Amino acid sequence: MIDKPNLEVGIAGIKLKNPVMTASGTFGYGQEYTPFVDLNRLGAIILKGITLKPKKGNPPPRIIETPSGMLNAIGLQNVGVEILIKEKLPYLKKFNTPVIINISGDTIEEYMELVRRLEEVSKEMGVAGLEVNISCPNVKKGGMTWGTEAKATYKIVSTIRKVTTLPLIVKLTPNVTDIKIIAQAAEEAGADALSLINTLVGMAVDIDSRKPKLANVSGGLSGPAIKPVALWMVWQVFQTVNIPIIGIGGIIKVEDALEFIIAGARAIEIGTANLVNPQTTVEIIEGIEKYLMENNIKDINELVGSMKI
Amino acid sequence: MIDKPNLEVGIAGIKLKNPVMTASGTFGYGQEYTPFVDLNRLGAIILKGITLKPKKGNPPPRIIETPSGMLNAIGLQNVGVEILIKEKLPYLKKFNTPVIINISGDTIEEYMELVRRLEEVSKEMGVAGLEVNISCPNVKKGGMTWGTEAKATYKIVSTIRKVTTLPLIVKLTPNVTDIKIIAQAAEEAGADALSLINTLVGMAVDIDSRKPKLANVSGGLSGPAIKPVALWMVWQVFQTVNIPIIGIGGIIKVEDALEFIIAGARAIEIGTANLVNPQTTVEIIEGIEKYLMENNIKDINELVGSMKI
Amino acid sequence: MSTILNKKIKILSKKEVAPNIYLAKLKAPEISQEALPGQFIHIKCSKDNYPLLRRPISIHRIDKEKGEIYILFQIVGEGTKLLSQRAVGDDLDVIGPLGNGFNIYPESKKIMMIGGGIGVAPLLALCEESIRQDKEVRVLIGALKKELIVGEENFRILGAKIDVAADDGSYGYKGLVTDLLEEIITKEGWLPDQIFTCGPKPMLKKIVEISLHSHIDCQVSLEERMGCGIGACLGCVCKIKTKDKKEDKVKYEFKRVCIDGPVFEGSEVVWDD
Amino acid sequence: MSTILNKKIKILSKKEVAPNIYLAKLKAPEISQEALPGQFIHIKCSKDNYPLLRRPISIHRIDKEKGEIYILFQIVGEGTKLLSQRAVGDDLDVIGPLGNGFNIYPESKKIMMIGGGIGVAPLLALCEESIRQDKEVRVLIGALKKELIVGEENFRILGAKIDVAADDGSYGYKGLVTDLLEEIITKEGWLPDQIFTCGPKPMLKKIVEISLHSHIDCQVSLEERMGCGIGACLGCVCKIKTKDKKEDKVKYEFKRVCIDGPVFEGSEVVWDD
Ligand SMILES: Cc1cc2nc3c(=O)[nH]c(=O)nc-3n(C[C@H](O)[C@H](O)[C@H](O)COP(=O)(O)OP(=O)(O)OC[C@H]3O[C@@H](n4cnc5c(N)ncnc54)[C@H](O)[C@@H]3O)c2cc1C
Ligand SMILES: Cc1cc2nc3c(=O)[nH]c(=O)nc-3n(C[C@H](O)[C@H](O)[C@H](O)COP(=O)(O)OP(=O)(O)OC[C@H]3O[C@@H](n4cnc5c(N)ncnc54)[C@H](O)[C@@H]3O)c2cc1C
Ligand SMILES: Cc1cc2nc3c(=O)[nH]c(=O)nc-3n(C[C@H](O)[C@H](O)[C@H](O)COP(=O)(O)O)c2cc1C
Ligand SMILES: Cc1cc2nc3c(=O)[nH]c(=O)nc-3n(C[C@H](O)[C@H](O)[C@H](O)COP(=O)(O)O)c2cc1C
Ligand code: FES
Ligand code: FES
Repeated sequence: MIDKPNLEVGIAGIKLKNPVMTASGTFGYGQEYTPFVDLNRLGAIILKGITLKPKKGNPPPRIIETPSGMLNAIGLQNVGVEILIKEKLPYLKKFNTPVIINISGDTIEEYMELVRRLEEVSKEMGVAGLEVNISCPNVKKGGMTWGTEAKATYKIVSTIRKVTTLPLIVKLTPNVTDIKIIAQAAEEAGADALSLINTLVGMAVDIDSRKPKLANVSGGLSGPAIKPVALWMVWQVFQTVNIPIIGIGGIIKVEDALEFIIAGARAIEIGTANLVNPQTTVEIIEGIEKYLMENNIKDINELVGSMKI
Repeated sequence: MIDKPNLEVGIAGIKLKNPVMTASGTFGYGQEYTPFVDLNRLGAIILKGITLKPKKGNPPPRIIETPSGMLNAIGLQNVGVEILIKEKLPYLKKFNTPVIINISGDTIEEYMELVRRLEEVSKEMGVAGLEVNISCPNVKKGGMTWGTEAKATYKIVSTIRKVTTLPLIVKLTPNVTDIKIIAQAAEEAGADALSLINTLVGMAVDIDSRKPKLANVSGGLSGPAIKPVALWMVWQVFQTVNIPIIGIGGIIKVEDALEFIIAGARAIEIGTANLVNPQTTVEIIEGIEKYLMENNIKDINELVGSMKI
Repeated sequence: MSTILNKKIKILSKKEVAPNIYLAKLKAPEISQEALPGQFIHIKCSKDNYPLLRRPISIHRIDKEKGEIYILFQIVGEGTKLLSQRAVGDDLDVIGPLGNGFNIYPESKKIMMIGGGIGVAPLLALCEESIRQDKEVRVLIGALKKELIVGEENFRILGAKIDVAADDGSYGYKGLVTDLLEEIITKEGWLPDQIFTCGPKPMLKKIVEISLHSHIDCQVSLEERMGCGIGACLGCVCKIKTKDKKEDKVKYEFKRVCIDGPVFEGSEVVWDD
Repeated sequence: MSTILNKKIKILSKKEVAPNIYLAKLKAPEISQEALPGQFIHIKCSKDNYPLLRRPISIHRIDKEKGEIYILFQIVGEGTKLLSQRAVGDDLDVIGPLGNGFNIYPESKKIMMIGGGIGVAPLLALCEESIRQDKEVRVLIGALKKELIVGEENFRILGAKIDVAADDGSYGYKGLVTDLLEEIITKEGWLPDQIFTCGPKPMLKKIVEISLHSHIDCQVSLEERMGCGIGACLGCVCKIKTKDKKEDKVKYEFKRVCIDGPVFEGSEVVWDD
């Protein structure tokens, strides 16, 4: 049995002590989870999606449980980049864990301005990289539309690429006919890594009031229910691109994380599971280490994409 | 309270005594369920997908459970149209319930020949209509590819339309960027009704053997897990087309069926639930009737698409 | 703010106190020490991940000496049903105490609490604390019918004056508890310094109207569907008026019930959605 | 074929007979009357829809007089775990009896049954029936180690001759049960007319080889993941040689374990996948 397997992975030039990251929007600005998680343990922290200006978000109800999943329509409520820089990032600097900023915008100009501002403060405030959300299903403008068309993906990613040297992770939406084409477009446009999947669009109806259960009508489906879809897409994209892939979707236990890694994910993000069990990230890190030891695997990187078909 | 509400609906010119049908592939050739269900009770019976020639299907394992769902990769194993006509349809003629044949093909020619043959025997053998499966994710050729591109959809549906006067239901796949466009293409090509959704493509990995859990690698995700996605798509398509919609996806109890009807489905199909509770169809028919009475709705058709937004 | 813990706490006892309403006593040595009236705990109702999300339930009573807390909950869906089926001796996975809790002002002398239906749940701990602080406490409990009025005796034992209203007239005051409140204020002339209330939205809205009219400070405990329960997911928001009103139009922002609430100043809540 | 029923049947008793292996007695007045050795029931393991699908479990014993059946099952995952946690007195939702069952030929005199691990489950009912039909029955049970050998005494009571093999030598014959079978046939010279077997695939494959070599009819009970259990979904197939071999190449078709099986002629099974 291996004594101490290597858990370190490299994503988009960022060195992670282990492959476990937090999925945007489910871990707040990090601080909320300090009663439960030593943030130093995490591979990386990805924060709630940020926009240039603060965003109010959608009216409630914003979440609703579905079989083995949940729908959310937060609508990107966030404090905006200036408050992020002033009030949220200083706290996170205390930790020895890369902080990745998940970014959204309505227009290309907004993305660019946001990225420039983050690039500007990146050294000082400890911004390790960006995760570009071109896949949010819950906002009227922009959002998912960037990620459903290869040309639009190429345009937004290549434009952002021009204004920053920060590691660029592009987050893909599963609501597409062929995710391989979008993945390829993002790679060609200069993405350093891809993360997938964001949520599937879904809806729920209240049969008594005959109204949608979410005020926003539709929402994003996350949680264990979507894991099979996410795994398939990771495997598809793994066979298509040469940049690292971050697997997301329904991971609640170590077995789920391992499925993604075997299917080609070099790192994984934990989303909905944080809401259920706030210690999920740490438990999965420990579980991965145990699996590697039990299976005599010296280095997690050997496991990535090792699926036998 | 209403005494005896009307449950009758019309789909593609077929009169159904109630809106509850069986989803292709989950109800065999009907006879298998006679220990549990009086087939006369059903709105319609849709049979296992049929092809021109018999099909062996995929190697096992073919099914695997996932959180609130299942993946299947049957690969359209079926007896072929001739044995269907000779051995399966005669039994079903005894019942006073429309029988709808779900059809698949690798090529346009195959679809055409199959449809011609069914048209030929339709009167004698009691074929009430066709459900064209342009959405099967589990076969190498043809299958889903027909349903992921509007032009291909238009072509296959319009070609079939030319060779048959039988009611034509086109079954759509959810694995697309914009189902509205596909739905529109099918409507323009002459579909009399649309049914949605077929399964989402998914995968599962065995972390011990590091092999996919399904021999076919990928499979189709069905069951409660996909209900929110299906509901959203039904609602989207309902706002787009003028032909009736049949809602499918994760319906296991009457509340689920009502959600679909409120979101725009004039009828619904029960799939995976048949495998879990073979009486599901009948229980849902009774449940719908009860709901209508309790809510003082005289006619189920009033409920169709009555969602308030 | 109190320290938030994620603990497995044992169910010491469980009782159906009214149709589909359960009272459970939980062994919570740490959480009971931290808990404040009006806070809640976030409970994993089953042992597996079905249902997936936790369910927020108010802390009904706090017994710091014995290290126990009580919850009072009503079966309304799958989660609360499974919770009611958990066996005595089972460990419940909970996060808590959560939320801000009620704010009793030192200068308040007369306190009114109004619970609608299961909304009485967070008020018992508050009543106990108010009486400990030597306030004069009156409690109004409203429900659809007599059987659904819970906890009356528990409030009385503490030394509060109780009035009860049943919509159907089957017990106490016949009519809405809000009508009873108006009578007490206007006819009886008993003017509290603070009102605390929890219950269905229309009731809260009406009580806030009454309180504004009578210039009484009113705190309401709101409910919304929750994800994390700790302020991270932004799932549980309600509309709250923003302080600086530059224009005439009421401006609002979405605040989190789980951490900015569940208790809000009644006057700040925007009800119109 | 027997009539298929969907019934709620009561758990009369439940016992852990070996580590993680449970024996349960079920009140099944109708199903017991229909059941044949080798058939199975399709069980909803929990009370809700998690896990979603039913789980197939063999009928271990059939007591037509008392209207009872027994099941013997091992915890291997979520479904069987939840099944093991169901309380005595609970109603299990089952469909059954399902499948074809074993076929004892009237002319057979000597019958050999071989169970690997939990594979003994369907053999007890078969043993009882064989002895009722005055056959000479020998039973071989193989398992990884002594603790996992279940049911030995039950077969003995019926009057069968039992031999046991533990891979680790902790009990009975040291080695594989298939080696033991070969010794019995070749060294001891006891040649059965029929072999019935259930257990892990490699064991079944080896036993079929031995049986073909010795020209003994051999029926194997196969396992596959199931959906409907009644032949409708085509989820549970295995590769079976087709009768008419026009070419040299072995042709096969996919047959349903749930309705065409679970018992197949050993010689017809294609093992190479
Ligand atoms: C801070 C807070 C404290 C609470 N304290 C208590 C308490 O002490 N006792 C008690 O019985 N209940 C309390 N509730 C309400 C309780 O959380 C819900 O009844 C419970 O989550 C319902 O879960 P379920 O799975 O049983 O029902 P579901 O199947 O989830 O829903 C059933 C019905 O209840 C409604 N509902 C569900 N969750 C909420 C919610 N969070 N807010 C409003 N409506 C909801 C739904 O719209 C639906 O109609 C509290 C809620 C909050 C936010
Ligand atoms: C006809 C038939 C009769 C059976 N009789 C018995 C019996 O009498 N006693 C008994 O203990 N078990 C029996 N089984 C096996 C039993 O059905 C499975 O162990 C059970 O379904 C596993 O469910 P689970 O949720 O506990 O495990 P899961 O979490 O579903 O799976 C756990 C592990 O078991 C394997 N597995 C699961 N289902 C099957 C299956 N159907 N076939 C093969 N491997 C499977 C999986 O590959 C996985 O590695 C029988 C199976 C069949 C097909
Ligand atoms: C409440 C909530 C808020 C989310 N907010 C964001 C966001 O701001 N930006 C983003 O890229 N993804 C967001 N997501 C998507 C998640 O990061 C993740 O991609 C998705 O939930 C699937 O993973 P899961 O199944 O593990 O939750 C959000 C998800 C949830 C549940
Ligand atoms: C085992 C299985 C076999 C299926 N076979 C077919 C088929 O032959 N043709 C078809 O159009 N759909 C087929 N489907 C898809 C279903 O008809 C249905 O569209 C899908 O399962 C979603 O509904 P559900 O969630 O209610 O199962 C199959 C589904 C399952 C689970
Ligand atoms: S429940 Fe997550 S922010 Fe309140
Ligand atoms: S399990 Fe459905 S055909 Fe066998």
